[in-house]
Formats: sequence, C-alpha cells, structure tokens
Amino acid sequence: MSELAQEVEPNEIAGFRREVRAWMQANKPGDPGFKLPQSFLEVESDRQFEFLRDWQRKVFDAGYLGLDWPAEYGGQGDPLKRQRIVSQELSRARAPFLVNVIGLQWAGPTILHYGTETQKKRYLKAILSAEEIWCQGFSEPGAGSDLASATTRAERTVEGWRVTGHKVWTTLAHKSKWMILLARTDPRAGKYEGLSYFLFPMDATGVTVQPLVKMTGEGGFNQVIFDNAPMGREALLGQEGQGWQVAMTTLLFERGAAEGSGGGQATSSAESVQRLASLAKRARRGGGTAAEDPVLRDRAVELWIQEEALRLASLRARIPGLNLDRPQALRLMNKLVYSEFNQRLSELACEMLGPASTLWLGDAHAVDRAEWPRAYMNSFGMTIGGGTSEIQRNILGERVLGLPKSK
Amino acid sequence: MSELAQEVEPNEIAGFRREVRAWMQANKPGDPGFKLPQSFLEVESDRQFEFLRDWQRKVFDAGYLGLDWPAEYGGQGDPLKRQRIVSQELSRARAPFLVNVIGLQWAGPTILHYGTETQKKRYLKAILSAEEIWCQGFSEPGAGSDLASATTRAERTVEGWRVTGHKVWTTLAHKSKWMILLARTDPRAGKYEGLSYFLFPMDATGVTVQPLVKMTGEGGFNQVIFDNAPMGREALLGQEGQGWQVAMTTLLFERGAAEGSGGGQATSSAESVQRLASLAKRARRGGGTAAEDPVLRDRAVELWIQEEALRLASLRARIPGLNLDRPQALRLMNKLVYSEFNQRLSELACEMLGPASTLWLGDAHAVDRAEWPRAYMNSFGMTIGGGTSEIQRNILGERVLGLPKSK
Amino acid sequence: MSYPQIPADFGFTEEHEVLRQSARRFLEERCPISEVRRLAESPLGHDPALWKEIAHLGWLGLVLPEGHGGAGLGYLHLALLLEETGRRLLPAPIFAAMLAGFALEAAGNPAQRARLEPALASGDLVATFALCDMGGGWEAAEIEATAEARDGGYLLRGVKPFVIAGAEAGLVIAPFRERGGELALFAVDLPSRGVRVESEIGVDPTRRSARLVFEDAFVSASARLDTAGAATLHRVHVRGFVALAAEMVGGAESTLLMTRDYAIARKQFDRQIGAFQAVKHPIVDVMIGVELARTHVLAAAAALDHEPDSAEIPARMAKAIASEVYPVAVRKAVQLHGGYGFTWDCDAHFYFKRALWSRAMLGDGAHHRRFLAADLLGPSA
Amino acid sequence: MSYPQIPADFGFTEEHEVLRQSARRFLEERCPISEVRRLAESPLGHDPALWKEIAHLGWLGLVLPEGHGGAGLGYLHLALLLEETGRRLLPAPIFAAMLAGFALEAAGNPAQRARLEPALASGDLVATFALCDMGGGWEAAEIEATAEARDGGYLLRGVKPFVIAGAEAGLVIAPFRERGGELALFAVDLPSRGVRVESEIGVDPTRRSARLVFEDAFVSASARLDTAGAATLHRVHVRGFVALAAEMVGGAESTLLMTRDYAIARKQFDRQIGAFQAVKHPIVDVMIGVELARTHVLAAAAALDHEPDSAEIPARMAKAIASEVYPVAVRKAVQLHGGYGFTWDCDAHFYFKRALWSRAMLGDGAHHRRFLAADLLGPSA
Repeated sequence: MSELAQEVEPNEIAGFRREVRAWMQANKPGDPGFKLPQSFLEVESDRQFEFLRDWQRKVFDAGYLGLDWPAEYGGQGDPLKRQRIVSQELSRARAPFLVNVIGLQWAGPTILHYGTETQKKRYLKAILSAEEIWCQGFSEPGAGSDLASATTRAERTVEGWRVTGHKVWTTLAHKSKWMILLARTDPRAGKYEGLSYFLFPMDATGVTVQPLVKMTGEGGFNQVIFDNAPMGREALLGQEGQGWQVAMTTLLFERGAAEGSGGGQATSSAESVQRLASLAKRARRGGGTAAEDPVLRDRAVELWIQEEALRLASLRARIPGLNLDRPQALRLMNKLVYSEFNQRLSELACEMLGPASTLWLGDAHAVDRAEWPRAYMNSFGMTIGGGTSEIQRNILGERVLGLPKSK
Repeated sequence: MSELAQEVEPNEIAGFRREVRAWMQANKPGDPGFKLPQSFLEVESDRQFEFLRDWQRKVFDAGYLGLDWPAEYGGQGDPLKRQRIVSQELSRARAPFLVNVIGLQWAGPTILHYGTETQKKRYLKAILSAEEIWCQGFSEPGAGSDLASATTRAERTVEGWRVTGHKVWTTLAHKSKWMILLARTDPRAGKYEGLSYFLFPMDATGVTVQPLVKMTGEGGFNQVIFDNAPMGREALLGQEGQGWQVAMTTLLFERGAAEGSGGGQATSSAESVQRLASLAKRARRGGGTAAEDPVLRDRAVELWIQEEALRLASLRARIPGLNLDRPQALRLMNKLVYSEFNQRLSELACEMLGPASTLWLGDAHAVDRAEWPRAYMNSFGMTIGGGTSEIQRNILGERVLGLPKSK
Repeated sequence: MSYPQIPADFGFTEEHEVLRQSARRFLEERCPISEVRRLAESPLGHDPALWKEIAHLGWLGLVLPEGHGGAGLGYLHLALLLEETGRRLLPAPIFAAMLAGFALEAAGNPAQRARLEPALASGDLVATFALCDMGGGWEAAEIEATAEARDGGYLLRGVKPFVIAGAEAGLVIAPFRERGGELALFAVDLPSRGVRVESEIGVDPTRRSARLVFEDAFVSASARLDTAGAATLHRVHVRGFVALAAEMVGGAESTLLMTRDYAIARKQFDRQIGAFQAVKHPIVDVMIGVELARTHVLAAAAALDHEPDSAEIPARMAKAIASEVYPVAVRKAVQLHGGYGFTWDCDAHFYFKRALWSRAMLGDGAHHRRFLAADLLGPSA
Repeated sequence: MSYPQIPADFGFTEEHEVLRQSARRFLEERCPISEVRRLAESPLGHDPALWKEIAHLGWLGLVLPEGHGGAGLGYLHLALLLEETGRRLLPAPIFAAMLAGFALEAAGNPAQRARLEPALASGDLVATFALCDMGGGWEAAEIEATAEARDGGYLLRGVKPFVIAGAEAGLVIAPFRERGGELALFAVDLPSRGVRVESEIGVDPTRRSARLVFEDAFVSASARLDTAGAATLHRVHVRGFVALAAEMVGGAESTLLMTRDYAIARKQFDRQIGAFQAVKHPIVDVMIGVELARTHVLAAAAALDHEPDSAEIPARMAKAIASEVYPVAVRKAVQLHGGYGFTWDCDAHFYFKRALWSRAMLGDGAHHRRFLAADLLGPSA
C-alpha cells in the first residue's frame, strides 16, 4: 500500500526513517533487464534468484534486517518499531522483495519462539544474510485447507528420522537449504497429536524437488517428494507430537496475526490504488480514459477507501485502547482483507485496460509488461495460500466472534 | 414484472388475452381511499379484507379463476395456459392481489393432488369463489428453516384428532375457515415419518389466533395457539405419516417449482424497474435527479437486465428443448432470484429517494405514500418466508447440481 | 489533496478510554433496548429526565469551550461517545445538539456563542440544525430558502424538512440564502411567529423529526451568525459526516452482536445456526466491515483533532464506508434472524430503520465517492 | 425503444435440438480438454484437420445463404452452436469466421458475397474481422485507420491489434475511415503488400491473435464492401455481442460443471467440500448467473431471428450479463479448486483466460449498461 509513512512520528524515529529512505534511494537496484518475479511464489531462473539474494544481503549488510532479533543470533536487539520502518520503506521504495521471506517471516520467528539455544545460534544469522534459504513443507495434495490431515511420515531411526511423503506449495524448495516440515510421527495418535515439526535439510538423500507450473505459466512454485529421506535428532523443533501447535505459531506469523519477523516483505511493489489511478489515466475507454468513466471511478474509490482502512488499521492495531472489544480482530482479518483487496484491484485494472489487457508477458505492446493480468492471476496465490479465504472466515467467526465450529 | 405479455402468440390465445385485458380495464377497482396491503402478508382491517374478497369473487364470477381445474370442482378444465394469461393480465393491470392466495396456489393444488373425491368436491369451489379463506400452519417458533422438526401434536381420538401446539407465519388466520396444517401424529416415529397433513377447521374450539406485528408495524401476519383443538377423520389429507411428502408438494407450488394454481398472484403491483425509472426521474439528487446519476443508472440497469431475464425465463421454462441440461433449474430458482431482485429494487429506490425515504406511512409529504421503504421492509417476507434464501441455495445445490447435503 | 497525516497513536489517551467506559456503563443501565422500545412508542419519543442526565455528564457540551460550560474535548472523544450512543440507539436529540454546536463554533461570533453555548451545554436549550432544504437537498448549492434584510432584521422564507427534534427544539440553526446569493446561518428561536412546525411521521421511531416552514418569519439581526458563506456550512457538514458515521459504526456493532448471539442461541437441524457457513460467513463479513469503518471513523476524528483543515477526505471516507456497512449489517440481521427477524418483537428493525435514516442523511457512499474520485482521478467525463 | 417482442417459443424447433446434440457429441469426441491443452501449447494453436471437419459439418456457413454454400440457418442455431464451442474452448477461429460472415451479410454486394462466402463456408478461406483499432477502441467513433482513394483503388493506413487468427487468416475485414469521415469496411487478402502482420503473445493461448499494421497498403476498389457507414459496423457489432455472449455462456457452464465435480470429488475435514455452504452457495450463485445469462442469449438470438432491427437491447443485455457471469464463474473455479486451481495442471485457468478475453472484447457489462441506461432513464447528467 502506498504512503505507508503518513504518520506524525517522534524525532528519533523520523530521523531513522529519513536515513533508511535515503539509503533505499541510493542503493535500490535498477531494472535488471530481465523479468523479475512479482512475489516469492515465482522465482524461476538462477539469475532472478541471485539478483534477489544479492539485494537481501545488501540490505542485511547495511544493518537493516533482524533489528528486532537478539544480537547473539545476528540481530541488533532493537525495538520492533525500527524493523517495521525498514519494511515500510522497502515497499515505499518499491524495492524488490527479500527472497528469504520464508526464513525471515515464518521459520525465523518460530525458531526464536520454540528453538533450543543451539538451534537459534545455528540458523538465525544465515536467514538474515540469505546465506541459507528456507522453504515450507506443510501442504500436501490431500491436505490443503485441512492441514492437520497431513500424511507425510517421519519414522524414528537410531540417528533421528526418515521422511516419506509428498509436499506441495514448497515455494523456493529448489533453492533452499532448509525446510520447515510438518510430518506425522505417530499414526496411531490423534489427528493433531500425531504431528511433529522439523527443520529438514533439503540436501538429504531421497529428496526430489519437482517444478509445479502456476496458472500464469510461471514456475518457482514446486513440490517435494520424500523417499526415506533421513534427518538427525537436532531437526526436531519443539517436542515430538507438538507439531500442530508449533505450526499454528508459524501460521500466526504467516497471516500477520503476530509480529516479529526478521523484516522484509513477501512481494515487490504491492499494487496500490495510486498506481491504479495512474493506469486509469492512460487506459482508453469509449473515446475518453478509464479515469473519466463514472462507474469505474466509483469502484476505484471503493478500493482507495479499503486501502486507507488497511493502512490505518496497521496503526490502530498497535493502540490497545482502540481494540478493547476485539483485540485480535485487526491482525487476524488482515490477510483476508488484503488478499481480496489486492485481487479486486488487479481485476479492476484489467477491466480498465479492456482489450489491451489481453496481451501477455513478452508482447512488445503489452501495457506495463502485462503486469496487471499477471498480478490478477497471481493474486489467487494469496487468496488460496496460507489458508484460503473460506478458511480465514471460519477462523474469524470462531476465534474472534465465538461462533460454533463449522465441522 | 412489467410487460409480461410481450410475446407473439397464436390467434386464439391472443384473442383471449385481449378479452381479459379489456375486462380488467373495465372492472379493475379504483383507489378505495384507504391503505391497501402490498401483499397477503399484511391484510389488517375488515374493510381491506372485504374489498379484496369482493375483488376475487368478481374475477371468479367473470370466469377467470380455476380455468385449469376440473369442471366438477368448480373449474373449467381448460389448458393451464389460459389461467397463466389471466395471472399475467392481473399483474399487468396492477390489479389488487387475490386474497385467497393460499387456497388458490397452495392448498388447492395440493388437494387436487392428494385429496379424496369427497375432499375435492368439498373444498375447491369455495377456494375459487373466496367463500372460504385458507391459511397455512407449517412454521413454528422452533421450526422455521427446519420445518420437519415441527412439534405441534395431533393426538388420535375416537372422532379424529386433537391438536396442541403453536404455529407462526399463519397469514390470514384471523379470516380463515381452513388451515393446511402440518402436525406430528407419531412422536416415536422418525423426524419425517411422524408427520401428517391436515385440512384443519379454524372454527374449532381451543384455537386462539394472536396478531403478530411485522417490522413495518403492520399486522395481518399472525400466530395460532392450539389447545386440544379437535378435528374429524375427514381432516386428514393423504395417508397418516405421509405429511412431509404432502407438505413438500405444497412447497413446490409455493415456490413456483410446479404450476397448477387456481390463478392469481400473491402481491398487488409487483414493483418493477419501469416504476423505479419513473421514480428516478422524480427523485432529486445532488442538484439533478437520481436518473442522471451514472452510478445509480448502472445499478438500475443491472436490475432491468435481471427483470427481463426473469420474464424471459418464465417463457423459456415452458420450452423443454431449451432446458434439457437442467430441467428443474428455472422453476426452482425463481423464488430465490425474484425475491432478492425485489429486495434490491426496493432498496435502490430508497437510495434514490435519499432523505425523502425517511418519511413513513401517513406522512403528508411521503413520496408515493412511503411505498418504497415499506416495500423494502416487506421484501424480507419473501426472502425469509417459504424457505429462506439460504435454504433455497441448499435446495438448488442439492437437487439441481447434485452437491452433497450440508447437514 | 490526499489523506492527511495523523498521529500514529491517533492522539488516543487514557482520558478517551475513561469517557468511553463511563458512557457505555451509563447507557447499559439507563438505555436498555426495552427503554428504547418504550420511548419509540411514546408521543414525545424521548425522555426529558434522561436528557438532563446526559447534560450533567457533560455530553452535550463535549466539544464546546470550557468557558461556555463545555468540556473542551476533541473529536476523538466525540466519536467514541457517539459510537456508544449509536450502539444503544439513544432516543435523545444529541446528534442534533452536536450539529448545532458545530454551527456555533464555525459561524458564531463571541457574543452569539457566549449567549447560546452555555444553554446548549446545560441541556436547558434543545438545539437542532436543519440539514435539508426543500426536496431533500443539503449541500450549499441546493439551499433555496432565503433571508431578506428588513427593518434591521431579516425575513426568512423556505421549507426545512427532516429537522431532528424540530417539534420540541427551542432553537434551530439553518442556512438561508441572502440577496446576492451568499449563504448565512441563522439561529432561530422556536416557537416563533412565521415558523410553522409540522411533526413528521418518520421511518425511524427513535429519531423524531419535523418539517419547518418559514413564512416570512422575522428575526433580529443578532440571529444571523457572523461568519457567512458556503465554506462555513461545509465546516459543519465535515464534522457532521464524522459524528454521524460514529453513530452508524456503533449501530452496526450492536446489530452484529445481536446477530452473532442469535446465531449461537438458535438451533435448526439439531445445530446452532452459527455453525452453518451461510450464517457464519456473512456475520464475519459484517464484522470486517464494522472494523474497517470504525478505523476510518477514529482516523477521521483524529484528523479533525490534529489536521482540521484537511479532514475532508477522512471525513468523507468515514461516512462513505459507514453508509455501506450499516445497511448491510441490518439487512443481514433481519435475514439471519429468520421469521423472528421480520417481526416487531425482534429488535433488529429499530437498527434497520436507523440505518436507512443514517445512510440517507449527509450523503450516501456513492455521493462521497464521487467527491473523492475527483481527488484520486481528476475531473470526470 | 424497449425489449422487443419475441415468439413465446423463441422459435425453437427440433432442428435446433438436432444441431445442438450433434455439435456436443462431435466436440466431446474431437475436442476434449486434453486436445485443447495440446493445441494451446502448439505453435499454430489450432488443428487444420479439425478446421476442415468443422467446415464439412456446415458450421462455418451456418448463417450464410444456401446459394453460397451456407446452411441458411438462423441466430438461435448460431447461439446454440457457439455455446457448445465455447463450452469446449474449441481452439479454432470460428468466432472470427462468424464476424467476417456478419460483415459480408451486412455490407457486401451480391458479387462480393458470391466471391467470398462460398470460400468462407467451405473453410478454404480462413477469414477474420478486425474489431479493434489502435489503442483498443472498437466503436465507430474510435476508428482511426484511414482509407484514401487512389488510382482506382484505396490506400489503407492504420493499426489493427487483437485480430483473431490474424497470423494465418487469408482474409481480414476491417473498418477504415474515408475522406469525409464516413466508415467503410474493406475485405483485404492476406498476406498482401503493405500489411505487416505481427503475431501477438496473448493471455489466452486457445485464441491466437495478431497485430495488423497497414502501411499504405493498396487494395482494389472491389475490396471496399458496398454498404458503408457506422450503421453497418453497428450491425456487425450487435450480432457479435450475441455470438460472443453465447460462447461465454458455454464457457461459464463448463467452468460451473468442473467446479461442481471437484466439490463432489474433493474431501477435506473428512467431508466432500461441496457439503460446505462456503463452497456450495457460490457454486449455486454461478449456476443462477449462467441460467439467467443463457436465457438472455437465447432470447437475443430469437430477437435477431424475428425482430432483427430491434435486437440491440437484447444483444447488449446478453453481452452485459455474460460479461458479469463468466468472470465470476472462473474466479470461483480457481478459488474453489484451492491449491490445485492455482496450477497449470488444473484446466480452470484456460477458461479463466478466455473469460478475461471475452469480457474485454466488444464491451464489458458497465459499457453496455451505459447504453441501456439511456433507454431506461433518458440522457445522463
């Protein structure tokens, strides 16, 4: 969302923001001359990956990652607020996203929460520096919305465990050193109790990463087959059988319901209403421009009001006194509202473009390099991934409003 | 809906239509000088009732009711098509609705279907002539969407049964001679098997009719308490324990999924997009009129397209070759689509009126006698009564699309 | 213009929370829905004793200066308070009093304010503001009523419908067009000669209104508030957007809770209906709408407190989104209460009617989006 | 104008049913989705053999006169056929051929029709129609390409993007503006000197297109179709609305069935997901939309058959509602297929892309509603 920085701030904070903003302007990479991914869901080529990894390392070296993580693990022990400012300035600068997002936002905070001292020392710094990339192994072909029905097995061995099964939506698996893995350690135990959470080494034997092609035709989004793949005892995070609980913590971070990430954003240049407006002024429609069409204007403003509400909610969420009736509501609804907002925004852009929206990646005359139809299709990654919108509504109804379970 | 007669017809049909149309023009009653109900859900005063009963008798005496019912029961044994034309011309003329609608459209066809010869001879003619008014006793405080959970008991006696229980939404009960009653004859049998269907005499002892006031403040919509109220053997329609099946047949007629009513429509002057348009041209909005506001224009046309689709669907529904993939779809979806269309239409009218929509029945300056806010509120009678929109969607999903039951 | 800067903490303090809690507790006790029903069916429509209590709590003078009997608080206080009164459908003309206060603050000279504000704050004077002109128009350009200078005073002509509490008010402030076309606000005592007051029969029984007909009503020169002009009326409107939106969010919140509670209590098919996604998900969507609208109301109030001159965009956004959310909340409430929701016995219809009233007044969603569009996209075709 | 009279039976006969059934059977066999996938990934994008078979079935000449190798059938036949081809995403330029046929019927003189229609009907000639002009505009007023009389022929200048099958077509019919501003349709052989053909990379791999750049392309006088004028182009458009809407209804129907089947087959939480109302009800709403849109398409086709001169309202309504329903159907299809729906392996995305293409061409819902509003409500502000 645009203009994330519209708040009156105390001086030291404002000063830090100015410093970060200046650094972004000076160091933000230019157009690489090849297609960049819109999000971490479509990193395909090595050059894309290396470009993005270099960018994250640069941000880290500048001291702008892990500000809120303890110094002994590679962080700086600063208040969370400062890290938030960096994230805001990253998207304000429309800088590329930080490629190790799963490490920074999901694995990292979970390890900080459940990890042993050894595990924290071992993994956290390399997440910030992007030396070691992480992927996620939760979803399976038969376990999407119903994550707890995961059937991938981790069988005890003398050294640790051997994993056999099939995980999907394992974005970045082909570039990853580690995977946060949810696997069944006790098939006889209950659906939830039988699961454990592991930090799995992707270079183990018996691991096959297969590309999955998205509806856009882009790759980067793949699946992993495990055939008796071994891991050591140290791979276990939390207790055996505690996997569901640990995974739920990860999802809290993933869904933005809890803060504490190492920093960064999952997408480059989130589409904003300001960009929609500039498109509307260029898009021809019935003689005039889309910006002059009263019905499209009305819909664009509806989105503007939503966008401002989301931005202001991120401020309001940090003022306990303004959230007394429903303390968790704003954080828990953010993923649902933002992902559907983003979907409507990119679809409206396609409608504004009209016939011109039918040109695709690589066509010389495609408006904004076909960014809009591509963004519209990729928007489903957000309304489906990390818990579909339907599941989000169940969660909100049950956890926030106390409505009875739908099962 | 407007212009129901826009079809090219064979001559004898067209001739009959001309005749009916002429009769309506000549005989349609004028403004009675007092408030008329918008639908059978709000008949309050005796003068309203008598006015409407006289109108139905006049239509019957003219030979325009029960055309498709057998002659021996007071009908004329004509093809259904002719009755349909009368109904179309009734609403085209914006004539008052026929007050015995429950008899004509629900009880009558059900009796024709399940009744003994004696029952048909006894009840049908008096339905057409409005000599005997009918009401419906299906819903209960605890059994709305879940009709089959009705707990009103009918206990066997030597002469027949005694009824004890509580029915709601018993529209017109205070004017009715008979009620179609769904009651539990065998509490030990299954939820569905324990129900029987009766033609209950409202003048029985132990029957109390209490007014229920609607959200509009209007009455006519009431509840009935049964305290050991007796009825004879002849009251049973169909077999004992067959009540659910018989009631489902009634609901098919009620929901327009099956045709064969004695004629007439449930509401006077259904609001139409044409009337919305004439309002829009009168309604002031921001200097100009609502008709000039591009966003309201767009929404009004959406409704026009819906209205034409409903009108055209009523033609298409009678062309088997154009309904092969889903023969029941158009009829089963009609109630849902029409009731929600009507609700959106009357709400949009209120939005067009703006501040003027805040004046209510009886205010000297209320536009169109506050017809629009009143119609908006009354529209919920249709989205809730006869199976809520939510239940309608279950029915369509399960019966038409073969989706699994939601229970 | 774009969305103005507001403090990251919205300027929220403990003080705000104290006001919100005391208001909620007071209204829970003094204004349960049973009382709202009783008053809705009474001739007057509200309870003068309750009015006095509200005045003593300092609500009527909340944003009026301390020197004039007010509490000298800000718009975030006001928004939090009106959210609570809207939540309870408080059947007292407090919203009208707020509009009158905005008008005095915007247009009154020191003498006029010193004369009227103390009476307004103490509740001795029931003051109201005539938003609409004949035909329902309310924006500066739509004001047709006229004021003609005559014998050191003015002759007022025109019709002002939908005036909240118009039948009982002791003072009405209303815009009139002077020779030359300039708008001025006049504070007219009621009753007074030449002003015919016709009680209206309104959709919303918890908010009574009247139609004021000015037939060459003569008022003294001092009745004309000092600062004239469309900009002054606009100032009143912008504050009105936020105040009304705050009430609306409160009403939508109650409607949401009522529906939530019913979905938990009501069983069909041997299950609580709230377990059905066809019931649960619409309720969740209403909750999301309420939270987004509440966020806009609080932010707009903060903008009025800290950036009053650039609060128009936040205020319009707040009224626009509240005008979308409240009507949906009440529609779902009636629908999901089923047969019971359609009856007078169910409380849902009181909120339903207030929602219709509130969307219709001071501009609905489409109205405000049209203005906002000019800001986002430049002039229309 | 208002909605015209159409026969109560839509003019439907057994003959129509025979065509529909044979088309459905043929396409089930020759054009399964696996074949669509194969062709979508092939360079040409369609199968010339299949094209020949379609021609032999008489589809290409369906509404062309029998004397010219056509079947001389009506628009209800056409609508029923295109619903079937849209249902299967038939990757062959049949829609383009229909547009070309409409243009010849509307503008060609006997000689021109006699020369071109037989080749079109036999499939020997792949003909197409250039709907859009530079920048994507397609309405008469937006046509900027020019035709200048020169040496007994014409010089054509301008850019025509998004031309279906432009890269392989042997003939393109396109509107150009003549000196004096009048529009005329020209039938231009391809390839020909002065016409640069650039294949486009389109969103929809099952419907290929090209950008035709006319750089002083010289054509003979006979290339200019006889009946000029915006009204002629409008005739082509009105028929195009119905033809495209018919395809869209077919596509929405398939999408609906695919989603319905998945909701029955897929289990989560130990239940078929179709048992969840959050899945069931959106599918039902799509079905309702499909049936309402289908009704409009059939009625518009009947109007073209029986009241051709007053078919504009029905045709616009058909394209408007199809343009709302199909995009929703595909959005729900991808969403309700979950993680699988987001992959290339799931067939949903082919329909998704066709839906985007179809809404964008020949006017979306808001576009047509703007025209219809003038009819319902008179001129806009």
